[in-house]
Amino acid sequence: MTDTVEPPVIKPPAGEPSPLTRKDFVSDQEVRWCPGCGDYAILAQMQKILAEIGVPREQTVFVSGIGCSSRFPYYMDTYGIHSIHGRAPTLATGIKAVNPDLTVWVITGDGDGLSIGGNHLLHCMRRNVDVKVILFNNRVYGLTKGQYSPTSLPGHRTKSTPMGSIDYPLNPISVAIGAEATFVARTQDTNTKHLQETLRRAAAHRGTAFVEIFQNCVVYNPTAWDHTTDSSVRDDNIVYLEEGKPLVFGRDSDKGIRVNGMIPEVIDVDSNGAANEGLAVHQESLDNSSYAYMLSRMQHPEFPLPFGVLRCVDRPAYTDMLVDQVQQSIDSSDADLNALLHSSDTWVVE
Amino acid sequence: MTDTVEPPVIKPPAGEPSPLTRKDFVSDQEVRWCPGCGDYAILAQMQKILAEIGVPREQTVFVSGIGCSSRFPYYMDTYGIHSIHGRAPTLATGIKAVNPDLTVWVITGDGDGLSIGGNHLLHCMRRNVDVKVILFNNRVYGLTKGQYSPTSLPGHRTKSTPMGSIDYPLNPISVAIGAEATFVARTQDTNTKHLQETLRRAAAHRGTAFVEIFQNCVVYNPTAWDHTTDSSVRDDNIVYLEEGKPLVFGRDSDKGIRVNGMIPEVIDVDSNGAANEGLAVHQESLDNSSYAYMLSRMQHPEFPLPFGVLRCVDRPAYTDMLVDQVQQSIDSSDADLNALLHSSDTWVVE
Amino acid sequence: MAEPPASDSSAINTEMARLMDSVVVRFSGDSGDGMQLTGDQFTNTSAVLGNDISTFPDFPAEIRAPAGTLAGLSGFQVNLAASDIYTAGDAPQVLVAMNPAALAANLSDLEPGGVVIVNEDAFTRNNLRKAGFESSPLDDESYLQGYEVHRVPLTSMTRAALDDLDELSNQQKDLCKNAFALGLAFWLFDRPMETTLAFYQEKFAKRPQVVKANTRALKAGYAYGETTEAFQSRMSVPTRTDDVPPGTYRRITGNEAVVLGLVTAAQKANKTLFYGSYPITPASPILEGLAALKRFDVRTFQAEDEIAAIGSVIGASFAGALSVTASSGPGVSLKSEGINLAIVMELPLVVVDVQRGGPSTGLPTKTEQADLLSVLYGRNGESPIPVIAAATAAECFDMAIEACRIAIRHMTPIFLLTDGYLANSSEPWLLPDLELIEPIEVEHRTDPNGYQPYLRDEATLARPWVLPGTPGLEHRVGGLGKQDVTGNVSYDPQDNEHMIKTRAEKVARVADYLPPLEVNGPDQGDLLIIGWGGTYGAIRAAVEHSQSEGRSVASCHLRHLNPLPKDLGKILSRYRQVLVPELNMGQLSMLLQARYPVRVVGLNKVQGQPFRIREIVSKINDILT
Amino acid sequence: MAEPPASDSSAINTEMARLMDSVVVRFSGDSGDGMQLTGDQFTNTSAVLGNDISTFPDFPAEIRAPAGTLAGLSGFQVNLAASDIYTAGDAPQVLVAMNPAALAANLSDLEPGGVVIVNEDAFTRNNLRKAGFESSPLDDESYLQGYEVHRVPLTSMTRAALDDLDELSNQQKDLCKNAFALGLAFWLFDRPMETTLAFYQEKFAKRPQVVKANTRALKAGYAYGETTEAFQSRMSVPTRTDDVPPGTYRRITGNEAVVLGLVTAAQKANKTLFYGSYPITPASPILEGLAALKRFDVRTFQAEDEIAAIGSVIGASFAGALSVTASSGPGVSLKSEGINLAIVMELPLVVVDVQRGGPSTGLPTKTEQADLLSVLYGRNGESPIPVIAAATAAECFDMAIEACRIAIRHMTPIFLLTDGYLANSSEPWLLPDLELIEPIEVEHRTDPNGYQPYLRDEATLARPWVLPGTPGLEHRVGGLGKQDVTGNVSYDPQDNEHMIKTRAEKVARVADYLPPLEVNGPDQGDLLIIGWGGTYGAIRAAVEHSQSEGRSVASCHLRHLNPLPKDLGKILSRYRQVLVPELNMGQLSMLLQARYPVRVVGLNKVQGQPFRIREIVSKINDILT
Ligand SMILES: Cc1ncc(C[n+]2csc(CCOP(=O)(O)OP(=O)(O)O)c2C)c(N)n1
Ligand SMILES: Cc1ncc(C[n+]2csc(CCOP(=O)(O)OP(=O)(O)O)c2C)c(N)n1
Ligand code: SF4
Ligand code: SF4
Ligand SMILES: [Mg+2]
Ligand SMILES: [Mg+2]
Repeated sequence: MTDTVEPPVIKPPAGEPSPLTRKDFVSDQEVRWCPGCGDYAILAQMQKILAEIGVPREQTVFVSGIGCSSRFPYYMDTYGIHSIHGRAPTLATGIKAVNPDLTVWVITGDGDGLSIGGNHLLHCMRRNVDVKVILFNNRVYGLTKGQYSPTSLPGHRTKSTPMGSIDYPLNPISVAIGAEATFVARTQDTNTKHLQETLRRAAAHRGTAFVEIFQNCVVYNPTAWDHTTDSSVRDDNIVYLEEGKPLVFGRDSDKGIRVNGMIPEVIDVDSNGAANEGLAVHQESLDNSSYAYMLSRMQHPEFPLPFGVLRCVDRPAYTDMLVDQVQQSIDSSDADLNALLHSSDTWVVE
Repeated sequence: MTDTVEPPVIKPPAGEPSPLTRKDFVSDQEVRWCPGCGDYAILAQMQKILAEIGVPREQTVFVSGIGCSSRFPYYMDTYGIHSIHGRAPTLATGIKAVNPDLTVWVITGDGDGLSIGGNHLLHCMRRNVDVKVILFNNRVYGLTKGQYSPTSLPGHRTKSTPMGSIDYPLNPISVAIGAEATFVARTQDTNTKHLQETLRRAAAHRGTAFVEIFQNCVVYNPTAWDHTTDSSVRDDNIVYLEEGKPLVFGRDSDKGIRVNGMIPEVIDVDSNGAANEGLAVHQESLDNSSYAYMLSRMQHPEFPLPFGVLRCVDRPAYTDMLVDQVQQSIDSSDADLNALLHSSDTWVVE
Repeated sequence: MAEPPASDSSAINTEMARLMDSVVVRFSGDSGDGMQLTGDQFTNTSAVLGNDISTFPDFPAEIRAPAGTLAGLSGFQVNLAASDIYTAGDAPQVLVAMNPAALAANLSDLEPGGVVIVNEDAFTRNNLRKAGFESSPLDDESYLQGYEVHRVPLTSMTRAALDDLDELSNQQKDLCKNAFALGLAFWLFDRPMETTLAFYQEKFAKRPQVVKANTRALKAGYAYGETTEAFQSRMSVPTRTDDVPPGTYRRITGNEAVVLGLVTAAQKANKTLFYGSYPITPASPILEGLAALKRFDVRTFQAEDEIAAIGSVIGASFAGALSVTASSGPGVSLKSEGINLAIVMELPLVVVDVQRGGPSTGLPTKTEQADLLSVLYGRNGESPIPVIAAATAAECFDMAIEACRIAIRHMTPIFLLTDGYLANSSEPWLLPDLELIEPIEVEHRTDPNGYQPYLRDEATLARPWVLPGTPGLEHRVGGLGKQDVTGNVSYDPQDNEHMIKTRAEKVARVADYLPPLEVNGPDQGDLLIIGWGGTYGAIRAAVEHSQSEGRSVASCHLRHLNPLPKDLGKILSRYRQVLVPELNMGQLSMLLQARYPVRVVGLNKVQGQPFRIREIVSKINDILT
Repeated sequence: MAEPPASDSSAINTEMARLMDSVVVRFSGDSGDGMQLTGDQFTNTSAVLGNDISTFPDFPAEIRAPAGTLAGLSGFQVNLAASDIYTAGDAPQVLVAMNPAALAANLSDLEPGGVVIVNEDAFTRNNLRKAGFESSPLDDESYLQGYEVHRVPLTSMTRAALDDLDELSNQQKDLCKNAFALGLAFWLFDRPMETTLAFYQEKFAKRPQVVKANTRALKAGYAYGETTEAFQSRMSVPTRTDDVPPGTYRRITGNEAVVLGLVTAAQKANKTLFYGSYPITPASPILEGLAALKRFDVRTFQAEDEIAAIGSVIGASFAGALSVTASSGPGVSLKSEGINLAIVMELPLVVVDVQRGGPSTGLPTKTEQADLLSVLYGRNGESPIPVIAAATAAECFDMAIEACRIAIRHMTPIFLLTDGYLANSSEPWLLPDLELIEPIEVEHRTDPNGYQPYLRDEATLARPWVLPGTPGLEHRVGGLGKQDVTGNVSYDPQDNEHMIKTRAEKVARVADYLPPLEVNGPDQGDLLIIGWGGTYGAIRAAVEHSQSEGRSVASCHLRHLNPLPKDLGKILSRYRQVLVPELNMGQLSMLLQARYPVRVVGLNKVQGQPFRIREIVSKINDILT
């Protein structure tokens, strides 16, 4: 990253320095992804930031579905469930409803989370269940050996699309915003610092934090993210979002995004990149999600891809409200089981 | 509708006058909704516009899931399937893939289509399967007697939410736009002409046409749409979308929508309502869906609700492309079954 | 019935009445006519008075099908008795028919000589047509022959009674005609009106006009009975004199009993109750019932579908709650993949299947017992799971507790089967002494020393239930093949076979904890009837009837379907023949034949309706002659 | 084996070899080592040469688990024979082990005295550690005692052979070591290299350097065998001399055969083939195979999940296509609600269940037969469905056609069961004469006169299959209870029972169309073995072995599991004992016991692996002595 645009450093939540190290989060299971798989990098950074944040291991639960990415929980020395295909958000909801003090992470793939599991993800986000959903997007089904996925590009030839895919892909970020998500971010497996900071931000959000990670499946879709990883082009293809800062990008920070009507356009900016008129200024916490949605529509190659936190707003988490209603009931009424049984016309036989 | 804003009349597709009448589409089954249910009005208008459009009855298939609304196909004298809860779009996809000449309508409810069936709807829309999806939104589960639904408002007390709902509702239009739908519209059961025109427009779209109909469940949620039906307030609560026309509304057409940044705002407009500076002008066919998304975020009571076609763009329908690929293969290669069986190393035993 | 009516023409089948020592009344009318409420009040009053009671409501699948049609009928049958009864009765002796459709649909069920009360006002041309009559059956002697028919102008008399209540519209007044009918019924059966009057006060507390209207209509109906000479006699079912266990009673439906049983189990286990479910008929009332009990730390989650429901319940169980889901046929199918995960994760949870008429969407509001094989075998791979079933509405309380107890003790998901009949019908329930219900022991290991996720209890083979949040016991579980003890993923052939056998053995050992089976009747003999689930009442009544006729018949009712009780084989071997009545095509029959060296005769019915006692009696007669 | 090796120390178990008239070779190495390709080439060459062959590949569940580990091993076993064989062999006589993990995992499977060829270069400290060795087993006499071990420096010799190919990196060169190993195997078994050389030419047509490298490595391996004196003898399996039906043969796996069978059925029915499915191991290759056959009007749809897949197939069937879906365990569970709808809609469609190790996610790449009860009963309500199962990889072709034929003739969904073993293993297939396959008759009613959606064919009880688009035949169908003939929604008790019985009878009548069962062995006797599905080969081989030892044993293999063939009961009654070997805990056993007056002995195995012949032989011996 030295000779390129430095991704913005997002501040970790304040707190004591953590006594934990990355190793504390490494389980005793042998990691079994293909050599070179992007999953390794994500695993390492997750272990690292969790240690830094310092949430105790025992307070942390990783829940996944099925897919290469979904093996993730086995490698984390926390509580974990490797569940069934697409259903991780539902288990996570149950866990949080029972114990809202736990920090729950959902690990999913583009197939697990958007194909079979799309509906659960949608409802998890709209309810704003307090879980962090990390979607490993490699635009392919890895575990089942290379069929196309809901994020595969049109024309993509795979085992199940020998003449090229005719499915129009989902944009995970647009879906999340359309589903009322309160926290939506994007980052990349090998963009180490940015990945770390994004995970930190997700960890700090109370509510569903949805993070799309561009992840490299070296076996079945190795070129999917060349435009955001190849050092000769990536700076022209990524715009890093920073709260309150204009949307400026390019190797020499010489391009920016202006919004015309509702339509974004790329413009040249002043070499110092600072106070250019008309440049969009990033605001992640707008109540109205239209701006975040517009950002999500910036797609390669017409636009740089927004990296970072597109949206972060406060809304009470479903699971917290659930527990609140229960607590309110407990506090305001007398839970007398015997009285409950008698709460209907009764008669006595002597 | 006489003393109020006339909803714009959308032109039906050109064609011969149809020899069919509404009665041709009435089946011999007794209609079994509650007296006063909004479903009756939708049924009547559907039968009417189909007769007018003149698609032959035998070329028409209605597919539904389960719910009060999903009884619809029984009452249409066309081909029909009353399938299982939430799955109608999947059956519709199979039908169209086999016979793209059929006109296929999916009838669904807010529970059927957005709760259990959310994922199928999502994938149907992103693929742009050539079906018309009519979602009867009554913000409640009718058939199962009154539990809340994914579109019920926060705080809504129902049998399953005695302390009020804590689920944040889905906005069906936002979901559709986030799921890459090519045609998205909204109308109301009792807004007869507008309903007709909207159904016509949907019928004319090649690809997934998604129509949300505000529908009155007189038994379990009778006040849900008072703000858009009560003649004393409805004109302040609806903005009718007309292609190329500014967004003006109000009983006296004295209010309009201006977009500031990405955020809409209500402004007063000149009494003749015509050429006010800064008023948003409706464009349904913008390639970028951000404008349509912004419209979908206009919610009661801050904003008038957009009625009409929010978005209508061309994109090849999945089912047409599927059949194209097959046809291309048939045309360009020799389908010799015997050669296929032999397409591997063979040896001969004599 | 204690006092048979005097005249011949009104001769309610006294033989049957004496036999069952009871009267069966059916109310039938439009869904909007308030028949369920009417039936409920009539039943409550009788129950409080000291009759044994049993009810059977029968709803249409539509919310409100068009008024006046057969499809729109809603029925409520109640059986009142001076001694133990087991069902809502085979055939009513009294029918209250609010319109022509109600008459058309129910007359043929009536006992010969039975009493019919019709709302004469509803016999309009329009209504007659909707019910399929060309002309009024009231004018057709042959149609009504053999019954004692009372034509009562219910609507107009109600209106007349409420004439001066100006604040109410005619439509609102007409709604009170069920109160009039109820008043008449109270008179006819010599029942006091107090319970119902109090009910009106409470239910319509905020609308005094409505209280007034209903009160007046009720009393007018009663007065009508008293003043008119139309009725040849009143009927009186004496209060119970048989050996009724002393204590406080209430009426309860199966769904209500499940709700109370689950809450009780959670309290007995000292646990949060998590209930994740998706609405479906006839299971939704469990969700609705529990949603109102948050004060007992009950957390209900209306999921987006049944798959999410079972997923949430697995998560909740992992997190340490007593976790339950319920559904009916189509929804239960959707849960199978999740249940299999729970089986392999070896987590405790309860799945209630309120069986309804199938297959597919089937008959959503009707009853059936055809999910037995599906819950036993409807999952990929070898995946044994305990299955228990409640025999009566009130027993749903005990069986809900039993399900929770087994789930936790054996660390396993479990099915509790009820059905549409049990769910909605009601019977008296002797309120239990809560002190006497044993606590449900729960142990959450906290000691990291030597901990392994699949270390097993010697007796039950249960693995430890560890709560996330416990330091040092972090572990991962999932659905892949695994090694015992460590729980590590393993594709080793021996590990796989060992785990499959171990899980099977774990479930088999549930049988170590079962009480001996009870046989109702002779210890050995000509015929043994094996039943399960909601057919208990009909079987029991039929068997007692046959026994009273001197037949060598016994019955034995299974609450535990998997594993089967250990003593079942021996019991089966002591009778010359075995009959298995089921509301399916022979599912338990198949299981018994596969497992025991016995050929069984099935009595099978799939009509969406419970057995009638006489159907079983007649089958017994067939077999034994 | 024709020529047993001369020396004692290399004594391949000649008794076994004679018995099976075959040699079993296993290749094992890292997933990245190209073992499947090596095995394929070895097999093809032998098949083309005229051996009978049978293969069994064994993959890891991970895509590419870390190199050198046990988890990362990929194996390929082939059985070559001079006469009919039925399985890939119980135990290899020759093992090619590309690294220490391969040796560790496979050595114990080897026949005593078997030949081991190891890649000596791979026995590095690092690899040894990954395989769990403290020191090299090659230096441990006791570890390898009883085997003929050849330490071949495969990697370095391959590098040496490719030394001057400058355009290739060392890494690329190392990938050719499987070609070297294959060359050595060709020499050892006296096989020609032509087939493989031609394969390299074709496969790497665009990369001549790679062709060159592989060609050289292959030849170098062959030359190594010829020049070194390390091998005591070559082995030669003569070409088949037994009665092989004449014709053209190819190798085929079960999944390939399903693909070809479905396409053939569609052509024979003159129909579009619609295939809607969601990827899952081991069923995905069916989707991939069909996706490449669009030229036959095959329309494949990769759905968003299995529920969407079955939904799409129901829609496609309604619209008139021959409609098929396939999945494995977890995915099949998800289809149950949809299948029930198809049962009630009475539409033809085929569901292929490629069974894998369960329950839950289980052992995705391994085989099992434990879905039988689940496909029979895993739906709410009474919902009978025909179930058939293929016995061998090649037979999957015929059974796919049979499934389509039954579905269409009887207007019903149907299950075709295969399994992970059949799906991936291969055997020779005598290519059928397409002319001799009977057309599948399809009738689509177009006459509106007297049309009713549930009018039934007298013989089969099938309802008419009407295509939307047909004027005058518009109709509505769904999952609610219905009336026969009209298909109108009905909650009538009698209608409901009638429909349930009618659908059951319709499925039962499939048995009217089944050929008589074949019994392999004496017409009556001491023991009958009943098998079903992919265990055919092992059972057949075991029975023939036992027969050759003079035992009174016969076998009978069921292709039709529901309905069961009518003659099965009679056949069962003619033997003193019945043995049912299954890769489950006794599912068919249970069905037979429930249905016939017979007690059966089960031989059950749930290890993710097929039966070995000797396991069955030894069970036969147990029973008969
Ligand atoms: C019910 C069910 N259907 C299908 C499968 C097979 N399956 C496992 S993972 C997977 C897709 C994986 O894709 P993705 O989520 O993108 O994860 P990746 O492997 O790419 O990380 C599929 C189809 C399954 N395990 N369960
Ligand atoms: C698998 C399954 N789960 C649940 C049900 C029960 N069910 C039927 S309709 C319905 C919801 C209906 O709500 P909606 O779609 O909004 O339709 P409405 O009745 O309001 O028109 C539910 C939960 C079912 N039939 N099948
Ligand atoms: S197949 Fe792709 S996603 Fe899966 S482990 Fe290998 S590289 Fe990673
Ligand atoms: S319950 Fe509501 S939605 Fe259903 S038919 Fe009645 S009014 Fe209509
Ligand atoms: Mg992926
Ligand atoms: Mg609704």
